[in-house]
Amino acid sequence: MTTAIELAGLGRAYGERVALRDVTLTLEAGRTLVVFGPNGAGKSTLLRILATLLRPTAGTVRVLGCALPREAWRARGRIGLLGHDPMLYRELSARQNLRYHARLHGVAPERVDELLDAVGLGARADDPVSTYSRGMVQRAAAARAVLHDPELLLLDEPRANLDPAAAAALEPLLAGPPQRPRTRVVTSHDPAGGLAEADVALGLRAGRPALLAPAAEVTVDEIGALYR
Amino acid sequence: MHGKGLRGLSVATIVVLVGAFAIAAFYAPLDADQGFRQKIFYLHVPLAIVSLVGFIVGGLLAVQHLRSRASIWDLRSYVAIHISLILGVAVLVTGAIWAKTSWGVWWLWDEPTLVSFLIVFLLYATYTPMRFAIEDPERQARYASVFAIAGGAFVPICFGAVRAQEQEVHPQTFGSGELPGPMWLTFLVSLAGMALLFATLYRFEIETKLTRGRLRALRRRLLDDDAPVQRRSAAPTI
Amino acid sequence: MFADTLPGDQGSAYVAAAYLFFLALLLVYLAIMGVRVARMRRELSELEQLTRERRDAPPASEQEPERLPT
Amino acid sequence: MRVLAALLRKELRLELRTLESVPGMILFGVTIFVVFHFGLDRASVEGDLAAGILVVTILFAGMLGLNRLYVADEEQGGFDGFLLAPVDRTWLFVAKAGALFAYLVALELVAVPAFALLLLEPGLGQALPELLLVLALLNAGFAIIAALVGAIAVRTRARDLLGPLIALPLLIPVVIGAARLLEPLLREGGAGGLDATWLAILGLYDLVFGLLSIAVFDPLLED
Repeated sequence: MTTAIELAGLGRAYGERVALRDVTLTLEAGRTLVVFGPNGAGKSTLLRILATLLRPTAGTVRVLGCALPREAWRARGRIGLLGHDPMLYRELSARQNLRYHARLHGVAPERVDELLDAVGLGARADDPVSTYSRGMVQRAAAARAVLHDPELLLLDEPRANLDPAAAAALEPLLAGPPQRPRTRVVTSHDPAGGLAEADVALGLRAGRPALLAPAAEVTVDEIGALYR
Repeated sequence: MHGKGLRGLSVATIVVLVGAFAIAAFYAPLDADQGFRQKIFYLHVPLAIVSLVGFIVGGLLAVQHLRSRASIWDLRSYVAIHISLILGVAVLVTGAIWAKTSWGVWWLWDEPTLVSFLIVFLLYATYTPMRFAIEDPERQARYASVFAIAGGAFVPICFGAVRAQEQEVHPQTFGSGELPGPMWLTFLVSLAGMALLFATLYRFEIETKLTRGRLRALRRRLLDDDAPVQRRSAAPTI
Repeated sequence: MFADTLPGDQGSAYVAAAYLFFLALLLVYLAIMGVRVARMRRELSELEQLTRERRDAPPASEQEPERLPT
Repeated sequence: MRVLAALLRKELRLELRTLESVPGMILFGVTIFVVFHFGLDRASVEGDLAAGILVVTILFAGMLGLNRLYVADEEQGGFDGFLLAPVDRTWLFVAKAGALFAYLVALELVAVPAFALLLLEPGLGQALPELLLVLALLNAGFAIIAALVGAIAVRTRARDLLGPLIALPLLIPVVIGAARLLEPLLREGGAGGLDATWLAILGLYDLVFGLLSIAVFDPLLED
């Protein structure tokens, strides 16, 4: 089994404010890492670094075998990010947005139509995104994130605006094909639900790792303690 | 506080600059048609040259910053531009005074060097507000470097374009062999003095900023104080 | 041609004004820098005072260097 | 090229949907002509005055485009979406400059005839090909500078102020060149020819700043 993510002493500071410090972990390909922690603990910063959008200010990062930020160009296009920001132009329709991303990634346009049906947006695909409900926006954003079938998928609270049925419907897309499951890094505020899907759990507190263990060895109470 | 050689540099600056002004006053011959008023030349032109070179140097230092991403280069670029801006104020004022003595008006649009300098100055006047308007220090450094590189390239282009437009009416075309030997010598000494002044102020400013950074780091360590300090200057923090 | 319109000694006043402006600008700059240096010196003595107080203070916990963030 | 086409298509589609830039630019441009009429108290202009008014109007109307150029990307995650794709970042600069060039052409399609109708004495017919060439060079220079400066300004507080403040000094050589080239074209009683020197200066400026912008654009996109 290959290593998908390798972090050693990773840190990120915004000037004098340190958002993340001393994160060291490895994640095997195909596994899911769930990151817990209160708001401002550095979860989103970690995801943005893994997505090559943010340069680390300390430590080393290897993602999909590429050292960041030097070899970021080799990792790009193999990583998908579903963040708080849907990264969709509000005035364009879901189909236009996805077609645009498909062209950037060199993906066939048929894949766009497939995905729109898969996330249940087929009927509304040609309406501007600004007319969508938040759940629909989130579904369109999820389709955007997996458009290029990324090996590594980074999900920032992916179920935030979804009802349980929609979340369940998205799950196979986000997990990837059963024979080749995606490597995933997911942030979560839901101790029980998060632990259930995790292989490895990471707890962050004020930018420092407070907990790092295989999910099987972590209890829900330990996660809850992070928020106290 | 006294960085290596800063004291020697300061002394050399004072000696050369005062010496330059002294020989400008007493040794350099009176200009045939400008008379005593031409003496502003030994102040205005070296100031302008040093200030413009400072802007260009700021651009080159910014290239280094984008290459290495080390914030010390951003600090150097910032300080070079900062000093050039201060000297630039003197360039514009002395230029206006010179225009007044030579042509009887405070400003002359036919004077290409003065006009180009004004354009360059207006551009760089936005450098500091731009830095202030960007919160994240790392991004601020990057954007400032892009600005400094574009500005540094713009300086010679602007002078070329404006000079091509206007008729040359500069009272002294130096370098064309018209300038008598003693005047030329005085000018060179003044230029050297001004360059030394720039170097001194540059070093002084850098040392101050670095010391301030170390002081702040010390304070943070001692007080375990993570609160960001309120920014009073647009200078990068090291 | 403009030169004739101005009396000679008025010209020297302008020259003096130019040099004086330059000098004044330099002095203002140095004064500002002086204020900054003075402020830094004040801060430094504050911190010195603080370290002295901490060294004299008995509680052991305050002296632990591990407590300081690295 | 595939990337450039995708970006340009997105850009123009977004503009067609929202109509945030071009109509405002056109209206502003035409209004400025009216303002000039009253400000100068002239029924008609020609020569250097006409050249100046035309260039300044295009410049100011273009500033509206500069201010809007990156706003949708900044506010709706467009930068991140683009950065995640395995493509050369320079294309974004080229696409933005291209889009702005198109907006300026749209502006001029209305504003230049309006100028001829409202203020210009000699009429446009006498040197139309030359006029189009100069306007193209002016647009290119503006689009290049604005695409660079806009990327800086959009990530600052007070972006609407900083963008024009930084861009205007950088554009002065373009203004000088375009105005000098337009002056003989708009002269009353027969147009003069184009001055080859000014043409070269303007073209060179566009080229140099185009290459320079491409060289320094990447660091503006990182977070």
